[in-house]
Amino acid sequence: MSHTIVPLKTYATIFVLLMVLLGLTVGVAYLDLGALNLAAAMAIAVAKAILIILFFMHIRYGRKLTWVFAGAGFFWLAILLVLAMTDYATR
Amino acid sequence: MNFHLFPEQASTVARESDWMFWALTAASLFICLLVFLPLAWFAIKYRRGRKVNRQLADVATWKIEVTWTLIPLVLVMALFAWSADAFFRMESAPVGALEVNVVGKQWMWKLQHAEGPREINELHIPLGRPVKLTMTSQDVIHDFFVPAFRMKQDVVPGRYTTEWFTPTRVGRYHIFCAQYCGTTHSAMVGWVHVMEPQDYTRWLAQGSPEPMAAQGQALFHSLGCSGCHGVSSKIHAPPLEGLYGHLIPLETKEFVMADDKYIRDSILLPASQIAAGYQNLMPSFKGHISEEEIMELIAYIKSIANQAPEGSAP
Amino acid sequence: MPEPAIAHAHQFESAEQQRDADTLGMWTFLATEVLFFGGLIMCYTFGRFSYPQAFEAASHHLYVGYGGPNTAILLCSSFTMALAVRSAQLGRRKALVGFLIATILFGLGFLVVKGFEYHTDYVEQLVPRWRFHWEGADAGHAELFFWLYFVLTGLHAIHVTIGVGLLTVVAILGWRGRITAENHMTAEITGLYWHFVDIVWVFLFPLLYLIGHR
Amino acid sequence: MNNEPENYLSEHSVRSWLLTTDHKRIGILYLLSILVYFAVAAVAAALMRLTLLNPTGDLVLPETYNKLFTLHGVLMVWFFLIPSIPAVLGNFVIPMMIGARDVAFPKLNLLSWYLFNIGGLCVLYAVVVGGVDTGWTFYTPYSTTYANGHVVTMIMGVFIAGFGSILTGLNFIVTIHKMRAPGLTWFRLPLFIWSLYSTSLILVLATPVLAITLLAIAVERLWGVGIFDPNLGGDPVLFQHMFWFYSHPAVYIMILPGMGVISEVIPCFSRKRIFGYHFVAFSSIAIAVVGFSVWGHHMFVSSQSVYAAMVFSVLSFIVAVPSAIKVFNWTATLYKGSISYDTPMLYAFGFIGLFTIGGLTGLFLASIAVDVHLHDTYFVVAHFHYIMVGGMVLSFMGGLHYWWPKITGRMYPEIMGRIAALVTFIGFNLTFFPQFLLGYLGQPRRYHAYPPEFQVFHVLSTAGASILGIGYLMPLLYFVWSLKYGQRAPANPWKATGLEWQTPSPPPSENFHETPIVTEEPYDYHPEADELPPEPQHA
Repeated sequence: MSHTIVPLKTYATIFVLLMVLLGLTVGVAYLDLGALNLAAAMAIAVAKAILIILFFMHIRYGRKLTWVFAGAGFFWLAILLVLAMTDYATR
Repeated sequence: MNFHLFPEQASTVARESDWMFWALTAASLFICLLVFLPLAWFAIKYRRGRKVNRQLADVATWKIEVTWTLIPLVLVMALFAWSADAFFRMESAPVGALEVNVVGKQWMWKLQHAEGPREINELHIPLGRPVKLTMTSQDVIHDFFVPAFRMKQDVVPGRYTTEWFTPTRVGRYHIFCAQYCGTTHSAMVGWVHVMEPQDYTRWLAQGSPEPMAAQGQALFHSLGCSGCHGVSSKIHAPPLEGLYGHLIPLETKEFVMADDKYIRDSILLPASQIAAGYQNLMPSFKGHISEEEIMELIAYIKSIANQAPEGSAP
Repeated sequence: MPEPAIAHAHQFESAEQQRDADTLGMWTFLATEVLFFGGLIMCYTFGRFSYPQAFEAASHHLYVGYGGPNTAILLCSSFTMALAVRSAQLGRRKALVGFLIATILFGLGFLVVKGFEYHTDYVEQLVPRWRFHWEGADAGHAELFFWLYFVLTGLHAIHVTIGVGLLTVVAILGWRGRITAENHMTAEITGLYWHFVDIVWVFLFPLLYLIGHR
Repeated sequence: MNNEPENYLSEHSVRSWLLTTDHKRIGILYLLSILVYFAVAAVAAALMRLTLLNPTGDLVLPETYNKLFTLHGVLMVWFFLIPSIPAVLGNFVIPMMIGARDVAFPKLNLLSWYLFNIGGLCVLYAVVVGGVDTGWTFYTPYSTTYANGHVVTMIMGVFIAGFGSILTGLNFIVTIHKMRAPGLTWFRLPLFIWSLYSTSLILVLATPVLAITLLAIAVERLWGVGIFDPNLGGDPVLFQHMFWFYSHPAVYIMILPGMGVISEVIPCFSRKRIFGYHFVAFSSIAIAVVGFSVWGHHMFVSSQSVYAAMVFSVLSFIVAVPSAIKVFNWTATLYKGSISYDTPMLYAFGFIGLFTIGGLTGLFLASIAVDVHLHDTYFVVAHFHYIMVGGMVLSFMGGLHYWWPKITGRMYPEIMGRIAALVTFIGFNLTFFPQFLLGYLGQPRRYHAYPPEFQVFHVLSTAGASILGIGYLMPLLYFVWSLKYGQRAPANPWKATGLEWQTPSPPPSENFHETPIVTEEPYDYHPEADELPPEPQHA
């Protein structure tokens, strides 16, 4: 694990971005976009999660192995959701 | 005590299923030999202390590995294609099948023929005619299993599942509940009686009850359904003639197929799918109506599927 | 748990190996946590897919006025947590403790808001089976939504509570000077956990609060 | 054990055992605890087999029978098979195989053992106060609404033990990544490590879904409302999806470690480098990953959609391929080897035979059209016992014999070992082969009474079970005997190549007097020369 010390400015920028995204997700929820509402909400949530993981959790400065482990949980969750929904979507 | 080594084969599906079973058995035996013969041969020939040549020739290992990766892969894909094809055919019931409704409860089977007769833990059917079971459970999950027909299907509460077969041999065959359902799961068994068609007709005539649709019609009136859904009703409720088997527009601008499940849900959870142009007025009949009664109502609504709604279009 | 002044535990060859192992261990644990919440997300996906109207109608009864500020609170806590870890890396003891206390306060703030929200839910009769009254259509499926809401947010609140406990321990260790620039893994690892709890909420907020407003 | 050089067994106090963080001692603690659970579950099995001697099942009441198979399933799956090789042999051997002093998190390791036993005691408590009759699968809505008994207590037991297995998996993953000796690259690792790494992935990624699913059941049972309840529009089949998302990969938790043991034993007793190292290694990973997407084959008749069934069927067929690759490679390893028939090798032969049959019958169940008939019959019971008992138990016994000299510093009596291996093999086949026929005839599982025409097969099966019982009892007796009377074991009685054999038996507390450096690929055996392989260089 490298000892990168992240500059304050980076943290502050990320924090501001996160708050903007929070505002955005609430705003979008009040527009009628049909099926896109869910997609937009999830896209923003994923963006927020990625910002937190990359910068606050230092993945960006860590080893490749940590990238794999951070992704593994989400990948396996996707297996569960996709295959189970294959059943419900084709009944 | 009649001893069998293999199960009786008494339906069209059983033939196909057995074909595959024995083909798989042959393939398995072949692979077993492919593994066990060399295994035994090496184990004997190269046992410790024996003077044999143990110098390995230089071979490309990866070629061997790829060979015995690809051959099994092709083999299993072929098996998949075969079984998937067979399964599709096993799933789709032929039209004109004899209809029987099944309700599973701890620990008995309650059956009712579309022609009317009710049975418990017994099912009388004629030889050579496809039979379609529409099944549900009033408590836990059960499974209607007839080994001689090679057919089984879970019977799930809150949902209709179907299963069909065409008997090919006269006789008496076991019905088992195959999904563990509690204390006397092993007593939730019964018999299928496959009869000559003329015997079946005679059996049907014995009780001469009304067909299910007629019983459903009686219920339709006694439960008060006709008060709102009837032609002369003052309350604005959708007419049910010509409904079954059609796509129904919903308030949410979606469409839903008016099948058994839709009708069942509309009786028990009327608020969940409101037909377009109507209000949510209908009370839920949950707790006031049995699974059998719902099935009779469905049979009635099915029987009026070809009538035109009488001038009361919304 | 914290290692005293010695550089590394006996099973490791070096402090660096230990740091690597600790980090990887935490990430593995977080992968587990993703699937732990993932099971409930599976239930939610099923419910949302099967009964979209009922879920949207039910979601409408939750207050963005509670959920929104609470998301902001957790994002702030993540920010102060990141700053706390940075202070630890730089060996700034007072800043570390200060930021940790800020994070703890944000965490407690989240729980307090959540408590008020649960109270409101109770008053408005939205607690399945125990105190549930539904005026609109399709009460059964709305009840399922609230069941999921309580299980998901309850489980999350338990995680927040555990996080606050861990942070308190780290703050005490920091105060006693046990966390230094060379030996700051305790802060770093706890930080990973805290950020994860934040990420869970980042997904829960739109899924639970924001689906019924269009 | 006096007058011996310091080793990990030197300290004798109870406290030194209960508070130990030594991976070797924790392995032994696990061995003792799983033996207890195994014994209870085996008694349950024996009572079931005795009941089934008679078509009317007069020996016990139906509800007792149902409680017996629930107890048998829960204990065997979660408290014997899943911890057997990973937590006993894995704990003992992994750090030594990779040249480490301990696992990465020794305290967590001890915590796992305590969680495991707290869970086990919950389960036993639930049994003592009245029992549970849901089956180990806890299908809804039976488990949530209709079952009587202490379902929640038993679920909590499994839930708590689940965290024990998550922590074990986590520990192994980090240990294998971060604690390897200098020079020990991934492709110099013994295949046992590869298989346990794959197992740990499953433990870590699947167990949490089981935990949350069981929690949802407990909440639904206590609260009276939940997502699996059809009365509210919930779906009992959703439970099956979530349950099998864990429980199918769990089958691989129960077989991958066994494959690892076999991959150690076969090269050693045929004095030959394993054939196709990379293929065997990657097939473990492939099984772990693809194994996550085949769970729906438990649900072909559950009212799952036809299309989902197709997807799960094709994936189930594919997952058979990596297992086949392993079997072919083991067989090829024997070619031009110098094969001896020591007890571990006999178990390995038995494993290959039974696992092959178990695997091939799996193809029957992956073929949807045939599975419709065979599902939930004794065919399935026979199939998974061929994998679980024929595969996992035999490889566990093989591994236990193989590493027994290292663990205890004593040799077991070889002749007795060979006889026991043979008795187990015969007893096993007599017990479970008739069940294939029974299943094809249509005998459903979990039946307390059955039609009289099936009796012949049940009698055969029960007779086999009594032989199998002897096969299990013999090792128990001679292992205990060997602790006092067995020959003292040298450091490397099998002339094996792994690092664990380069340290005294029993090993010192820190495993190695000096950290080994690895410069060779594993399995450096030479069939032409029956001699000790070259010592690895030391730092």
